[in-house]
Amino acid sequence: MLLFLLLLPLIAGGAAFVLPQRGWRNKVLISAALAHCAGVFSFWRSPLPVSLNEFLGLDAPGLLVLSVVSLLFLMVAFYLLGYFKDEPDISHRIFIGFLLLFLAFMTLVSASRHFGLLLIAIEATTLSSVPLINFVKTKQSIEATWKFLVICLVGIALALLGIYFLAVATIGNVESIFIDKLISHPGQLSLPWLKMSVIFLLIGCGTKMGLVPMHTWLPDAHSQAPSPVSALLSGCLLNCAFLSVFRIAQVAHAAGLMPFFSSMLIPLGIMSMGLAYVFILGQEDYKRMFAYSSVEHMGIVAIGLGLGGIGIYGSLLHMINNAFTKGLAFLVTGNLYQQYHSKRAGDVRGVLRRHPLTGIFLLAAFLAVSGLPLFGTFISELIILYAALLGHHYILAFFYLLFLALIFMGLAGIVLKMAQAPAEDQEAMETSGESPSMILPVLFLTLIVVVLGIYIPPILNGLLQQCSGLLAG
Amino acid sequence: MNSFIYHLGILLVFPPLLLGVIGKTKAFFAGRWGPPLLQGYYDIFKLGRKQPVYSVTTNWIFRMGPMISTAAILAAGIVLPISGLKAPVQFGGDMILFVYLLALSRFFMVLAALDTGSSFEGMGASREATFACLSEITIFLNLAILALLSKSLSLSGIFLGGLSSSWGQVGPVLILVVVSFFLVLLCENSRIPVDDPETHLELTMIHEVMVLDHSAAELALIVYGQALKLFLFGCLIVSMIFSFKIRNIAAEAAFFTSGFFGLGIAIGIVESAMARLRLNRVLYVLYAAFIFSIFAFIVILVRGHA
Amino acid sequence: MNVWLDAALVLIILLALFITVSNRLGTMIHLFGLQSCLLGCVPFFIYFKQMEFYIAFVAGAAIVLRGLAMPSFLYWAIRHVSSRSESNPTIGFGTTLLLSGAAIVGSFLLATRLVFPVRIASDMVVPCSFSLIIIGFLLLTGRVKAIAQVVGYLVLENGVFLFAMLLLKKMPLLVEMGILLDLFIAALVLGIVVNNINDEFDHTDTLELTTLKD
Amino acid sequence: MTLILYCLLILAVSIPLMLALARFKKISAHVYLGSLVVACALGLFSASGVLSRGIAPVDFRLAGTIPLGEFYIGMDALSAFFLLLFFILSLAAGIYGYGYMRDYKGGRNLPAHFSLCHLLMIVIILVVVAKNAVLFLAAWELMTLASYFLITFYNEHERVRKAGYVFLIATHTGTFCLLGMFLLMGVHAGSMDFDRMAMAPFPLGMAAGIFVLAFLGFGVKAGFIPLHVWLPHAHPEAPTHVSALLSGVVIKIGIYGLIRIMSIVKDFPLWCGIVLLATGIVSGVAGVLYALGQHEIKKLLAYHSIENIGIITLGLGIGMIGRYYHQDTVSYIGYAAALLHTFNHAVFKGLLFLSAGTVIRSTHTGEMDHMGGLLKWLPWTGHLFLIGSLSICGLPLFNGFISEWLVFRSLLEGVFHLDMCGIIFSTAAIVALGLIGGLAALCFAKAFGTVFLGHNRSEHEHHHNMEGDFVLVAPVAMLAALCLWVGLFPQEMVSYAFQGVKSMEGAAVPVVFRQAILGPLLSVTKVLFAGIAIFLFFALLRRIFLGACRVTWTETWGCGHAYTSSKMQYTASSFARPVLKIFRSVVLFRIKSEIPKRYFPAAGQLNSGVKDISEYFVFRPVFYAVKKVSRGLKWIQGGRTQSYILYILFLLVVLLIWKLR
Repeated sequence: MLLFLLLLPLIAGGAAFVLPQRGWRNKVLISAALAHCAGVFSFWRSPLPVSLNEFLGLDAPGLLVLSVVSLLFLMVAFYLLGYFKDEPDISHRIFIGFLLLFLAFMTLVSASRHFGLLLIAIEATTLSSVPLINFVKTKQSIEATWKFLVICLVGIALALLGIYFLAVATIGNVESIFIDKLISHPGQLSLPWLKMSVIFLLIGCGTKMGLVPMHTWLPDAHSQAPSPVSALLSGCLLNCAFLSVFRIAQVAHAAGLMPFFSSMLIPLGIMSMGLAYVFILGQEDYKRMFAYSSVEHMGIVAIGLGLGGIGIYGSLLHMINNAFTKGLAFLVTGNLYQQYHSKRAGDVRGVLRRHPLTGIFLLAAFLAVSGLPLFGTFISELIILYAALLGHHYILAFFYLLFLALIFMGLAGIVLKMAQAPAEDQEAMETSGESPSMILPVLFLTLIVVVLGIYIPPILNGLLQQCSGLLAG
Repeated sequence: MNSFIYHLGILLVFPPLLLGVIGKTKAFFAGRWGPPLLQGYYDIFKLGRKQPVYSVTTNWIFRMGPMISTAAILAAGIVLPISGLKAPVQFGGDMILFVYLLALSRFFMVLAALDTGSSFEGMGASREATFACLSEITIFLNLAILALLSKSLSLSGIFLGGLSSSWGQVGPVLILVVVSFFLVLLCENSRIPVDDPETHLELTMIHEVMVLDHSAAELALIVYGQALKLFLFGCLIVSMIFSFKIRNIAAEAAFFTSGFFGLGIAIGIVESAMARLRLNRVLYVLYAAFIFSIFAFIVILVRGHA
Repeated sequence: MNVWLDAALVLIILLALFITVSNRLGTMIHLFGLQSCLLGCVPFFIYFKQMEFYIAFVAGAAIVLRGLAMPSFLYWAIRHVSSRSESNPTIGFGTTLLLSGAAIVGSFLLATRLVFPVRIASDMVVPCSFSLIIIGFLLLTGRVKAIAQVVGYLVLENGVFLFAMLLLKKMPLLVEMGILLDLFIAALVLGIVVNNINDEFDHTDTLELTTLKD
Repeated sequence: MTLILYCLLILAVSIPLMLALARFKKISAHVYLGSLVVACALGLFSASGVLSRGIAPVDFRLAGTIPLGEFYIGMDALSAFFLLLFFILSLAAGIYGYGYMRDYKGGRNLPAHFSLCHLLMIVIILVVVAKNAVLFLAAWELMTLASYFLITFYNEHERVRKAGYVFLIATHTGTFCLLGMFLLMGVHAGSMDFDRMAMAPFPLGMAAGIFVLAFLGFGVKAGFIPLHVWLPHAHPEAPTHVSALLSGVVIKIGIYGLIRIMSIVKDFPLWCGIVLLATGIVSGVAGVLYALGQHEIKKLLAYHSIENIGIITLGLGIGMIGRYYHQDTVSYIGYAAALLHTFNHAVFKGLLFLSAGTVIRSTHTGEMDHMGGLLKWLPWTGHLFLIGSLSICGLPLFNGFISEWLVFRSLLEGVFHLDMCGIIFSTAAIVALGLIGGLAALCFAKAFGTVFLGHNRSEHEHHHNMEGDFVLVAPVAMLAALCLWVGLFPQEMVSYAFQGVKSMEGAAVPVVFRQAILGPLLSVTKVLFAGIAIFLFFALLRRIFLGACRVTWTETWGCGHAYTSSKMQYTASSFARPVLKIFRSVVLFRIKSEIPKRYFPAAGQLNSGVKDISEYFVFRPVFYAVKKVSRGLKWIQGGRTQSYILYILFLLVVLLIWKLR
């Protein structure tokens, strides 16, 4: 089954490259996404971890990330049906093909049980997302792609070095750097090398995850990519990176280095939140605004992981919530871009009046991103704060709340104006209809986030407990 | 029920007499014979019989204002003991009702003035209300001091015995309070040096300009109400001074009457001796009153509140 | 054999220093190719005694992919570039050189604090790899031509690769090859993007690539 | 409890129903009205049942669906008390809103507006009955949100959006304080249930922390000075019935929260009470002074809300001080006073806002200096406004007096029973309350006088029958009747307030205290009836005197000046000027004028106004600082890849040095 999940998008991607007609490619995309999703959710019933061989297997965090990825991908796939209209055939072909490859590599990230493989997969996601980001091929998008590529590659190179350090640390004890083996043989690793390795891996994976100060590629790439791709980057790719950070945490935890790891993770997290405030306030580009909010949320997730205990539960929950929230937010920006043809927030006015549905979803996205109640983000942010107070991190809690408040201030100032302010030229712009294929996925994402805000299904709860159990004790 | 009637009777009958006393004193200082002692009553009856003139701008508030106002003052009198005469209604916190009933009365006078739409009356109303704010806080502070000294929350409790021992212990403080009350009395009842009840020169006036348009029965009621208010404030002061308890009703009445005459004469002397203050200096009178009572308060606190 | 190994390592470092001071893009690519070839030979020196087939395979692949394919591909990427020299770097050539020297000293100091768990062929491998990494960073931050930055990145990668040489036995072949391939594709993609930049902007000066900012 | 659940259910069901029927405006509006009335009736019945019987119904709990939080509600007397005032006011405001919005022609979706009204009701009910902190927080935040969208109904105006934004930011920041506070309590008590929290002992240090957070968090909502910045902006811009709800209920929920915390964390340090008392003094006095400086009627009312919150806080503060000294007389009466004033304020402020709404509806302006003489055109509204004015000034006969009397009484008890520090603060509070009373009277004399009395100051002709029909008058009249009822027969409401205190203290209020309060109140009633009798006597006298006379009707006497224009009347600004001049340094009262010069003067102009100190000297600088920091750090994302890579290297070096020293 796992192999099927890995191969399906690969094959479908290959097919998309060769299929001549756009309709067929769309069908391939949708059916692959559906099948992938169905396959992933079939694992929810089976006891974890599932392992295929030494290299491949699914444990609870892996399954969690994979499910989020798969579901969000499905939504984006549906969304894409209405998104593309008149771009050249060749770019459609490349786009769909790489999209499926991207899915394949993300599946590999969640399923790899070897650090080397994990890193290969992460690098592959980076590379396969390049054509997606550079889809429109304007000057800006090339610039964004360049930055994305250089910074992420440097990050991954450092992570690679971290892996070699890890391997050095295992010399003489553990056979190789299989995650399971590393965890099951604690206390036999060479500590200085392990510490080095943790530092390098954290910086490497943190780059991909968008932690400050390695986040610099993130706003550029998110704002220049087509909105559905931004949704995938923010909702899936960042989660994959987070999964790798989680893996490091697992190793660190097994070796008793969790305080060491946390003492780096938490400052990075809080810095990410602080930086997000700096750039969200007065932001002119609404996609960049949401991109910085991704930085913020990844910071929150990192803080939760660093806090440990119930914080890990909150962190994982926040990861899920953030994925869907960001998916929602970026898909809404896609709608906005199609209707206003501008990424400047100043050009977008009166959304609620002109496009009521998009307007409502824009507000929903804003509220969910800011972590207001009824949305899942509220609960997970609450849990992480609870963990902070439980650990007597009062200063952390203060800054956490301060930055959340400031970010809310920035977001509200921009989004509410977009939604409510009347347009200067009321009739100048024609109002195109809101097509169902672009509304339904958004609606569905909203529903997911809302449901997670008021009800966490027991099965998900169990999975989350299982995950946080991995770092407990 | 009887006490109710006695009380109201006193309140209805005596107040204009105080005006007469003041008038006589002022005349004495001016070297005149002056109006008769009962001039206040004559005025009220004269006004009551006159034919009213109403402005077409006005509503019922203009006509009913004086009545509500005077009724409120009279109701305030119900909780105030007069001399040894216990108030017919007394309860812990009645002092607040007393002050607020006076405020109610003022509120309706102000509204009645504004009802005419005349800028003169608006001006008077504005000034009256402004000064009232300041005098009210002094009254509250004074009452709090008295309550603190007498360990009683009702006016009857304070004045009928509660204060009797305090004169011995913190006499100077009580003098401060009396002076402060006296200044407030001058302000609240629009006496010289705060206001001149005799002239109608609009720029200098406070209360009188407020009732410019009232006539006939309403004006009579206003005049009576003013006298009543003066009487009530006089009661406060006089019963503070004669706060010791005498069993003999007659002696008490005698003390009280002489106290009242003394008060009238004091007001008369002040009015004769001083000129009317400029409007912006009126504030200083009120500030002085407030500072006197703060001073008294601090002394009491330092002395371990008796 | 240690002598040979040490000699190769010293040469590699020297080549890296040469790269830092060369202002012509072509030269940089050449020097990089040379360095990669040398690097490909390192496994033969390290595992001189316990040579195995897959080590030779990895080394050969490294020489072919990194030493030959990459430089020629980079040449392809700049085939239309008009100005082929790094004219005004953000960190001057002299400064870069001095910093590189400092980096080498620092790396050796760092390496003394990190004791390798087992005896290895030469205690110069680790500091050299660190030096290469830092020099790579310096190139990445100090150069403005896109292709110069790519070379910087590749030097950095070489540093990582050098370290990996010590662990060839530790890693499964699959992973090792995967990493190698991945890096190659990364370089490929970088080259394509440089090509794109060149097409779109008519130059490869990254200082012009600063429109996306806040 | 079931009734409340039904009430919630009705409201919740009617929201989608209204939205679904959005096409049929009439039907949808009727659904709104119907569900409102039924829900309020149910709620009133259930709340008053709890209060009169004094027994809390069984709690309702849905098993935990999210970590930390669960749907756990219960209604003790405290909740019931707040629900009582909430239902009364939302019934009145809701019906009024139905009428007020009926002739709205702005193309906005009215069913959506009404749905938001219902949503606001639901979340307020939830806040009040929540027994789980997370539920409380969620409902609290949704309350902010629903209020925001209600405030920005007229969002085509920049002004309105700005007011809404300030509201949202201020209250949301407050919510974060609450988040911190509840989690602190939850962590300490090991549970997010209020009942469990109440059982945990809180050390004084932690109690102080909780107090500070609660003060900030709830204070923003309640509008304590200097946390009130949003209030004077939001109230005037909202549709009238929303202003009434905001002022009557939403800010009271802030008070509710504070009281709830005081009932959970029993022991606070002394300074907490003093801070509360001082806040009460400052809010009360400054609130009414700022109100005096306003020319716009709804803004004036908004500042009066701050003043009344100040009075409520005085009660709470003295109660808290009393509790510290274990003087039950002081604390019980203080708390009861605060509760009762909360109720009263809701009623009369609702009354005032709704009648002000009718005034604005008929004059199309809120500027008081453009009005005048409206009592003739809007007789119902005018008289109802008068009743509201008398109530809010705390004048006898109406409800305001009763609660202010209670506050005074508790302060006087404080003078009796406390030590030196307590005496000083109680006396200061007495003086302040006296000042507040006087200034409030001045302010409402100004408001009522300029709006309803005298001549019309603008050229705009009023139309007859702008007062509207039954649905616009009846709810207001209901509130007025309530004012009078509580003012004359206060026993019922006072004992309800004591029920609230009982559930707050967790112990029965001794009968002695109750008698010490109810007895005097009976006497107050006696005096008031005597006063009414005297008034009737006077009226009779006047009738007798005037019976024979001929009454002359003429123009107002102008002291010899002939009136040329109705604009020569005293205006609201000129009326308030003397007192503002006295306090000019407190409220930054400034007059700007261009006095015409020379022989043939050109047009002159004169402006007078007050400036909100905390807004100008606290919030704007903070806001600018926040913006400045943001602008000052934008170089981080400067666009150069080189520097980006340098950041990574820098972090690497820092971490290596830091961690591997």
